[in-house]
Amino acid sequence: MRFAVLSFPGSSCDVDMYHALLDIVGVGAEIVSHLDADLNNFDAVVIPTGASYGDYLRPGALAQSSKSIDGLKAFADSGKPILGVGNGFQILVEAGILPGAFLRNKGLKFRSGNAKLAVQNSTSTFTSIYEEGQQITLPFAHEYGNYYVDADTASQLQEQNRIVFTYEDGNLDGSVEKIAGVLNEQGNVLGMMPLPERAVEEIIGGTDGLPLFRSILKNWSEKNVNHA
Amino acid sequence: MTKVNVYVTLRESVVDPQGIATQEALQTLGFNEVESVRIGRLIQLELSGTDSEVEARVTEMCDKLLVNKVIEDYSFEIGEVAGK
Amino acid sequence: MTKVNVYVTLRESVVDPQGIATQEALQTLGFNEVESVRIGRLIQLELSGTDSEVEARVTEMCDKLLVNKVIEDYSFEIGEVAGK
Amino acid sequence: MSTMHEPTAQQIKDEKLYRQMGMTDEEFDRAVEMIGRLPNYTETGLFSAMWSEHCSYKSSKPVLRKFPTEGARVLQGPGEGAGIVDIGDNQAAVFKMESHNSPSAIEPFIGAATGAGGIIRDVFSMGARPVALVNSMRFGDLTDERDRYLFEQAVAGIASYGNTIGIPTVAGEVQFDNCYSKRPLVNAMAVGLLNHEDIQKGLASGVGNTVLYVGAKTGRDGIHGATMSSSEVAVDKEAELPVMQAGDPYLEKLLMEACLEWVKSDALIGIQDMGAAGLTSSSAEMASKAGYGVELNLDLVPQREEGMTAYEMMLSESQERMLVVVKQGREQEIIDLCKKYGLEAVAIGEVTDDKMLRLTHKGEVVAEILADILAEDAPVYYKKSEEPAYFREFQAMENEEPAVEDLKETLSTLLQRPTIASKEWVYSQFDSQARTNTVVAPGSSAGVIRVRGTNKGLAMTADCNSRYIYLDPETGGKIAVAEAARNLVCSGAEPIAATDCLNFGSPDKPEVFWQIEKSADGIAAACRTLNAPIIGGNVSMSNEVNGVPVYPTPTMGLVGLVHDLSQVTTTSFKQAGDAIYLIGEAEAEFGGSELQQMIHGRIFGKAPAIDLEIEATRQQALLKAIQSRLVQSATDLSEGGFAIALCEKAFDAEGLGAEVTLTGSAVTALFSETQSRFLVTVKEELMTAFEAIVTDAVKIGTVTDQDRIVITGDNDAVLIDGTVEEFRSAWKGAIPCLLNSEA
Ligand SMILES: Nc1ncnc2c1ncn2[C@@H]1O[C@H](COP(=O)(O)OP(=O)(O)O)[C@@H](O)[C@H]1O
Ligand SMILES: [Mg+2]
Repeated sequence: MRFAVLSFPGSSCDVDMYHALLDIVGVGAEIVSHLDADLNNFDAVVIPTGASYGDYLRPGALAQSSKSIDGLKAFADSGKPILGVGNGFQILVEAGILPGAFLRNKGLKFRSGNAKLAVQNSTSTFTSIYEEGQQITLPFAHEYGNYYVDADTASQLQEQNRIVFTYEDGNLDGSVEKIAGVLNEQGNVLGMMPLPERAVEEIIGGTDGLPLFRSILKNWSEKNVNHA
Repeated sequence: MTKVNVYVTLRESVVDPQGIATQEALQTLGFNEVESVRIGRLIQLELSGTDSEVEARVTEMCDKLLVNKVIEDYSFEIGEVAGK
Repeated sequence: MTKVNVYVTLRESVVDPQGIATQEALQTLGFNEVESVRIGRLIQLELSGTDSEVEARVTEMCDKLLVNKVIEDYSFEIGEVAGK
Repeated sequence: MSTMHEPTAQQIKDEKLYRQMGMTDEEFDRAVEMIGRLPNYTETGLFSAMWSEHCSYKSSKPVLRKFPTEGARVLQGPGEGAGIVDIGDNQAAVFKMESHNSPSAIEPFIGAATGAGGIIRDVFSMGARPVALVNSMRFGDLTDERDRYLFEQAVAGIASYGNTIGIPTVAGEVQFDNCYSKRPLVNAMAVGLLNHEDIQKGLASGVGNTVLYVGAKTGRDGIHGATMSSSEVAVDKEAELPVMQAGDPYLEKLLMEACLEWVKSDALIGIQDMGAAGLTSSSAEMASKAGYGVELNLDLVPQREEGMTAYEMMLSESQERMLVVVKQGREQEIIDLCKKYGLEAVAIGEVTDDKMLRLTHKGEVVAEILADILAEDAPVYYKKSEEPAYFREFQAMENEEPAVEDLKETLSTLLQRPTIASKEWVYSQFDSQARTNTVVAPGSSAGVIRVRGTNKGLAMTADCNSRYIYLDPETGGKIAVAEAARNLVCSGAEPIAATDCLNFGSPDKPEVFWQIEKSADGIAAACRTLNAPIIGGNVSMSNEVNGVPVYPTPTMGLVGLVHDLSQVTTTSFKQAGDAIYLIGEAEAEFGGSELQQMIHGRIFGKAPAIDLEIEATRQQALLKAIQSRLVQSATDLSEGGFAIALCEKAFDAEGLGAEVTLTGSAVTALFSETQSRFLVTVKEELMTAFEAIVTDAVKIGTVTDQDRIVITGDNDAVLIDGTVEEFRSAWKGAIPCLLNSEA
């Protein structure tokens, strides 16, 4: 299975994702510049965190000027998995691939640390190895993690079981419904503010992020075996 | 060269954490008469084109990039504008 | 209740990295006519007081808290204001 | 055209206009003599910048000579953008610390942000990938609104720059004392990694080679920043302040990636960051170091504002700019590479053989001075030094134990002193895990990152207790180095090199100069004994408000090598049943202690004594025990003494507490700041092996699975008995409470 790590100018944590995928999860991975992004050759796309375009205007907004966004939308429509973490989530939201918008954290400050999360949906492509309701700890680092959707969208997300992760130790950022990660309607695009790639090795931040990548791999393998 | 001021404000239904914090800070400083503070963005553009072209183009820029309509509203003024 | 719009802009001599990045993005999107983008803040206040009181008080608020005069300039409008 | 409004060379001399640029009469005369004519306005500007304290170290040079700068691992000592030490496997660590005190006093967010930006540039312009940031800050005690503002904004500024560019902040320190009220110190350190063959130097060599300008356009901002940073800040003269420029971490990120790609190209000759005195210092230094000349056509300099004069362009301190020398004919390769990152690179000049820095503007030569004169021939001052009366008075005092009524209450209050309290409010604003190499994030003794692809790590820390240095600069200087080294050792790292940032008052005050000299003696001695050569640093003088100097604050940044990541050790207790050992005995040493300041509202007496030989022996023994994996947790005793260190070991260890017994006077045993002491825990089955290595360790108690800290003294007297939770919440809540903000 081959992952594209889609990198925009300023996406400083593309290497983090790359190493997590290649060295630890053990899948094919390539950092793909947004300029020459031909995503068709990949089985999954990950949009890493880091301040793309300096987080100027609104985090994730200026990436909309990149032509790779069209390719990304097409990739999403094709049903293959897309994962956006941190700034990658913000890019997906600004692109309209995921619903909602981001406001500043309720404390108005950039904050980093470890967030306790609950896995609310363990049936998705991204989370099938987790247990339903499982509590996990993942690092986070952001200033605009306060996820906003209007009330109708929020209840729609609930009904469709699209809220994948919620914050469990207090609502860190002020997100609607304590949302930390959310799926698109088809279920093949996940955006999340916590950073699973920072939790794939005991020595750096625990291993609670590993099942996420393994789920993607497992579900892809199963599909491909079936189709073969 | 035409100057345009784009005023971007948070939608009324959206809580403005920064505005609330600013209001509190103002009250601490003794400005108790302040009932509400909302913080938005002022985007100043300089561009070429006739006024009616500019109007259409700026609308397009706002819709495509400058404004996130999920949470923000906007309006703009062409020509002689406030805030210099 | 009086409404006041405070327009806070970066002083002219101060570079606006945010504006530059936004301008580049607009150009990439085909808005080549845009020559300059500067991004400032729009602070919307609602407060009580007569117009002349308000004028003095808002000036004080700007000087004390709302504006960082090392890098920013400001102006404001009282009453019927742009950007709603 | 606007050059016409500039004063003539004769006017500059007659009206002594050079004084406005910070030059003395003697310096001007020296300049005239060296070039054999009167300098014009632009040239006078070049002299004033290059001969400023910031660029020339004219007053501090004699002091800096005291420092040991050599060692088996040192690949590059002081003199380049950053120093370099070998870490084996063909790799090297590159680091330096720098101050941004004056700008931070004026506009703390921008000042702190651009401080971080500048030191990051220093590191990547050596060819190294910046991998971690460390900071050291000082503020007033947070009772004053301006000081709270300075603190909050400086932290936000560092956070904004580091977080945006994506380099983790893994360690730092903040201390609070009213001597820094309205005159904060903001020092930033960056650490990078490179392979030996990628080392770059700021050299402009090879006649005909091209000088490229890369990065942000030049504006009128920060003109005379270099001279400003060596002068006292007038806090209330807002109108007259120079224009400050916000940093652009996004642009710097692009510059950094481009730069790290150039260094792989053999078209590249040299790189230098345009830091203080911008284009002037970068061009003059690159030419002088290489033994060549440089000729620049200022018409070609990318300019942000209209009608800029040669003087303004040369002295501008616009951020995020670099000067790059490339082989003639191969400019395009570098220019194309820049384009890939959306950066503008422009050829603005070439290398010459006549050793001159020659500037042309609008078809005329506007400056022509030997680069060496600018870069090397600033006067050196041997400032007057005088032992202050306060020192004699303090030295004559006997060590006395302060009277304390309620030990537990005192411990609680100490835990809430901002200098001792948890700094989580600060470091939670920093992304400490970007690049996924952070093994120990802020909160332990030192920050540790792994060196990817190896089993090694780098540990880093910044330390300086300026109260001790004020009381006794030589002793305090030794302690600053020793404390930093202890923090590394406690993390499982061998100290390998140091950088410093010497923050002092005005060197023209003989008493201040005495502090500088004496603390340098202490630092030099400790660096020698503890094998930490100084490979670079920075001097910041005239940190004064209303003529009163801040406490002498020579911050030490140390880097250590973790030979094997499995040896990394942290502060926190690990397991109930582990034995708690104390290394080193307490004396009644309270001069400059947190307890003394708390009780008396001032400091006096002797600083705690330090014997460097004992220090070295204990550090080596403890490091050996840690490397032999005999130690579960380790921490040194610093501000607040034993009781604080014990509590800190429990705060992050969920569900663990401690029971210990101390001997001797309770106040001394609990709160004295006697040096060279450590608190470690050891698994029961490893006690014998541990004791064989660390022979002066004394077992004082055990880690428990109770949420309690119980300290008993002689005759089973209970000195302290409280829940970890009550102490923790006092410690964690203190700074947010002072700032009236959420944690
Ligand atoms: N400004 C800061 N930036 C990052 N980390 C900090 C900062 N201030 C304190 N810390 C972290 O908080 C912890 C405690 O700091 P300090 O009390 O200075 O430790 P020590 O006494 O061991 O030197 C350390 O891990 C340190 O790195
Ligand atoms: Mg310390």
